[in-house]
Amino acid sequence: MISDILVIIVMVTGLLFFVATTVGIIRFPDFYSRVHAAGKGDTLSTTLFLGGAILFIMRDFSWDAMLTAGKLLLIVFYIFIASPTATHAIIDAGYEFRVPYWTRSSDKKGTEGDEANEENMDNGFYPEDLKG
Amino acid sequence: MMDHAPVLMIVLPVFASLALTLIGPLGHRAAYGLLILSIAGSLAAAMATLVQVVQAGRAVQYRMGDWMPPMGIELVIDHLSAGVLVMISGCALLTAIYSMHTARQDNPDRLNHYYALFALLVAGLMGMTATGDVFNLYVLLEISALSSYGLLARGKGKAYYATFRYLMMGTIGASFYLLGVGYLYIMTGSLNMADLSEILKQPELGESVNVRIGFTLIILGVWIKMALFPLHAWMPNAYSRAGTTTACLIAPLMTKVSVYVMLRIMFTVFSADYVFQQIAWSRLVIYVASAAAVLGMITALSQRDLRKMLTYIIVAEIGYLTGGAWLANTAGYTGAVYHILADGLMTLCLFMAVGAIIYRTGVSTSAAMEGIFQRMPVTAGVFLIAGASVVGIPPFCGFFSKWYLLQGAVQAGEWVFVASLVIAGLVAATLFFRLLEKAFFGRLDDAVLETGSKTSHTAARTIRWNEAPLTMLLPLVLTGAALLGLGIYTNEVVRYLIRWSVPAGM
Amino acid sequence: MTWDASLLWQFDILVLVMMVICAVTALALQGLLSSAIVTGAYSFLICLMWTHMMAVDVAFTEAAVGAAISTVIFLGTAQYINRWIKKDPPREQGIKQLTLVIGVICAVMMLSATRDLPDWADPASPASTHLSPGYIEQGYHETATPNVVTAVLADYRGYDTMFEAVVVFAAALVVMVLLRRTSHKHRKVLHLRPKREGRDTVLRGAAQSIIPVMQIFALYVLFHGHYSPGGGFQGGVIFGASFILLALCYNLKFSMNRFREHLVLWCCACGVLLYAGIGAACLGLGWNFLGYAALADLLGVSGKMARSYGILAVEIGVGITVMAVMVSLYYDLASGGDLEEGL
Amino acid sequence: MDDLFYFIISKYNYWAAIILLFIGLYGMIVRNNLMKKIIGMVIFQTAILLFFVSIGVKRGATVPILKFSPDKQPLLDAAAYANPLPHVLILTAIVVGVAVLGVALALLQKIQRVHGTIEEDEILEDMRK
Repeated sequence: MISDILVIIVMVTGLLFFVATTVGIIRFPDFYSRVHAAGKGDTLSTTLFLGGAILFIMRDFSWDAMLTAGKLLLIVFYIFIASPTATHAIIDAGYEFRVPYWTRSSDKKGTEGDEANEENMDNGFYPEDLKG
Repeated sequence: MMDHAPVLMIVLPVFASLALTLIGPLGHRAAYGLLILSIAGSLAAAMATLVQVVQAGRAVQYRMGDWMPPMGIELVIDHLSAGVLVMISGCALLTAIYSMHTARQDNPDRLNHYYALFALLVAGLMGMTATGDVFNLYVLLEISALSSYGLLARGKGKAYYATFRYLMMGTIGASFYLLGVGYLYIMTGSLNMADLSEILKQPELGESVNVRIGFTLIILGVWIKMALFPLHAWMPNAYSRAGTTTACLIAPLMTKVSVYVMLRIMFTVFSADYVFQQIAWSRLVIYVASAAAVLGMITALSQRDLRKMLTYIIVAEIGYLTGGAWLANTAGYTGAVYHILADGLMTLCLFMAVGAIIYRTGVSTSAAMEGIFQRMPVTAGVFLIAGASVVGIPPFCGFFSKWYLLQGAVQAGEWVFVASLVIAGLVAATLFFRLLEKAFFGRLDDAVLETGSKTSHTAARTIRWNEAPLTMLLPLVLTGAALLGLGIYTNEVVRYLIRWSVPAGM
Repeated sequence: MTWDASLLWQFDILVLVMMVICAVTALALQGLLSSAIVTGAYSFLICLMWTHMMAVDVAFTEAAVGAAISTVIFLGTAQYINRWIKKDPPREQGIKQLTLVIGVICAVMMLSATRDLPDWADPASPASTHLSPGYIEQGYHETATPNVVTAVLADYRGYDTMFEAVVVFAAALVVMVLLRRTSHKHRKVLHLRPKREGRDTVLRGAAQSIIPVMQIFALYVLFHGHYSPGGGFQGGVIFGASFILLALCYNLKFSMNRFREHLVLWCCACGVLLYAGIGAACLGLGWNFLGYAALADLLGVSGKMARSYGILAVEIGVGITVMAVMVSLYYDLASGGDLEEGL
Repeated sequence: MDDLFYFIISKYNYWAAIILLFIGLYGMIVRNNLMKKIIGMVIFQTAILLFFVSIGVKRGATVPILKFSPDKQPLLDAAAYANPLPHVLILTAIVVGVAVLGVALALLQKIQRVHGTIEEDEILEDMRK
């Protein structure tokens, strides 16, 4: 009973973070903060959600349940590695293409983030001149 | 080994293509020899199966992996498929021999891979014809389609877009076929053709609207694949821009095998009763087929590019075949099946002759025909035979298929189809007489001047008698002889092969 | 007229609606990159749907092939094409509207005809009663393989699967014949990308820690396909994906130094050769093509165990081919055919 | 009302497949950009696969991997497992689909290289020249 409540709490927290991630992706002003929301929120919420699943499975303490929980733990582990790495790679690529980042002034000009950014990415310039 | 002939004729080309890929850059001659060897083996196996079928008087079955049919996949080779199999492997062998010079010309690099795809295409077509399982047919259809995309795209420049369109239409066709199979599977629970036809005999399935949708989708898919008249738009560009060898291989075989698949679905999976009584589109289909025959021939008449002209002739021939199959009587069916064999050979012969002419003159418009009788008498002679066969002049096989088709059309009272056959024949006669007039009386210099091609100019001036090389001439002459032979032995072919495959209820 | 609550229809409908939205979005977006990504999302949704329909093997394959490899080769191609599309031109609209009308009529006809289809998930439908009980009830006794899908795939319908391997082999050949070239003068990348040499420790570190595990997992999936979802395709695709990941995190040359082009092509053909060769060996031993039971005497086991081993062997063949083909497709498509620089 | 509800929940899967099928077909035929045509093709093919997998579902059935009783005997009750045959067919069809996709993308790259565009009308114009 008490474990059920724990499972529910963990899973619901995970879902809340999912919602926060989604809101972040939609509402944040520029490319970097959106990807940041996706990367962090997604990793944490998936971890929490799968953690809830692990707790749920471990209620009956058998060999099979241990095996399944172990597999889930592996999934959590690799999501924990892969998701931030992917976020890093995306942001890195965006930085190299000099995707404009958000400042208070760009907000005033009323640049609607998405289209402007994507166009900028497409007309991107070569990263050589960044290094100099 | 005789028992395993049905599977050997399919897997031998597969092994050849693997070997061609594995061994790596062989010499041209080794690759050529390997290809011919494997396809000759395939032909031998097909012949052996044909003999077996004719002697036994019933279909040969081969169980893959020793599983009983509805559970496993079986190959079923009856009189119809045995004939088509021999036609496919025979045409492929002749093309393979023919490819000695043209393939190297069209493929300066990666000849091995070209030949590997060639072998895979043959394997796919053979497998489609031999299989007794509707889903297996789909897989093999995709093999033949994929390898044909590769072969067709070896043509230069504009071939890519034409191939892309072919890919789109081919995928739509194949997917419709697959969806139709899905409808049949959901209503019957089976994929084996014999088993399906047993289950589909139940009256409540005969009336089911979903079985009807399944049938419609399959037939529509096959029509797209075989380029029946309003759905033919992808074909002329794809075929006319391909390399010579590719055109010789694909043009005669792909569409004929699709016609075979149509017959298989209509009469083996479903029955003549179902198709003609319950679906009852025959009249509409025959009108479409008539339009295809007439319009195809007329469009062919208006083409300047030789290869494109021949492609429109294929569109017309597909009209004959479809019309014959939907006439719903024995004569029409006989005509259609006989015409699959005859038209395969005719198209092969025409494409080979034109390929040889293009190879020697370097010109692909009808101007290339000017004065060809003086320069390439043998090629021109075979072209004459093939033309006569397309027009329908007696000792050649084209006459007999038309005869049967006309007979069937008259019996069925389809006067539109009769008229279209006659008109298409007349238009074809005009077309070939025009070409042959050029070939007999045309003056060489005019042709060369018109195209302004420097190389052919000098070549034509200096060498008067400029026949195609022997490897091209030999298959060409053999095909011409086969046209004559098939015409002379019409009675035997019909009696031993086609009569046996006439479906019940005609 | 009862409905089993175990099939959550609310969940299904939610996923299906999202799939339709993804499909429409993928076709409607102006940017081709975004379209490709949305197509990937569509693939993942269909995986979810299939998992829920108890088709785990299929979902596994779609996740590996449809969502991963397809998206990567889409993106690889996107480097070499105009990335933004124009609005469709106004002319020719007549014929397109006609097509649209015909399409809608056909759709309505097919939708209304679903009334006569057997109910969804009906255990008494013909498809569930005609052949499938045979496979489930006899499959284990005849092939000693608990995963019925593997048994049917590699044994009952092994002939199909052989030609499926041939199909991917043909695809690799076609793509190579089409794109591969050695001269660089036509190379034209429309979109510049950052050069990756000597940078990015994070990516490399992550790749180094994940790739070995991926490869072990691929082998597990392949060899454990008798007992769990998976088999030759899935294993092969994952193994191929590990090389693709290597190329993505380092660069194409780095991956090609480990898996050279001629070796890739050689593997493509070898896998099919293994499959067809086992078929031919059975034929040589006096059974029919692909009758693995023929290997019983050779291996000294019973007929059904021989079939089980035969299934394993052909799955390995399929795995090798699929792995090599996926890598080959990636090499050719992502580098535009000159194998100099990839995605 | 109950009948209508039953009708909907017993058929919705086929409807989704058919709707997706025609969305894909629309993309393949009507869109002008060749890449969009290819994406349409992917959707078109997966719709057919969805239809096929829908055939294999059975109420109260689980994945078609045999379960074993504690004494290592397989439970061979056909009603307990989903129909494996459509799964097998679809595995084949998925792989065929990716093969076709690869070839289509290769052709697309070639078209871009030859014609400089992947818009259908511009290609046709280029070819007329």
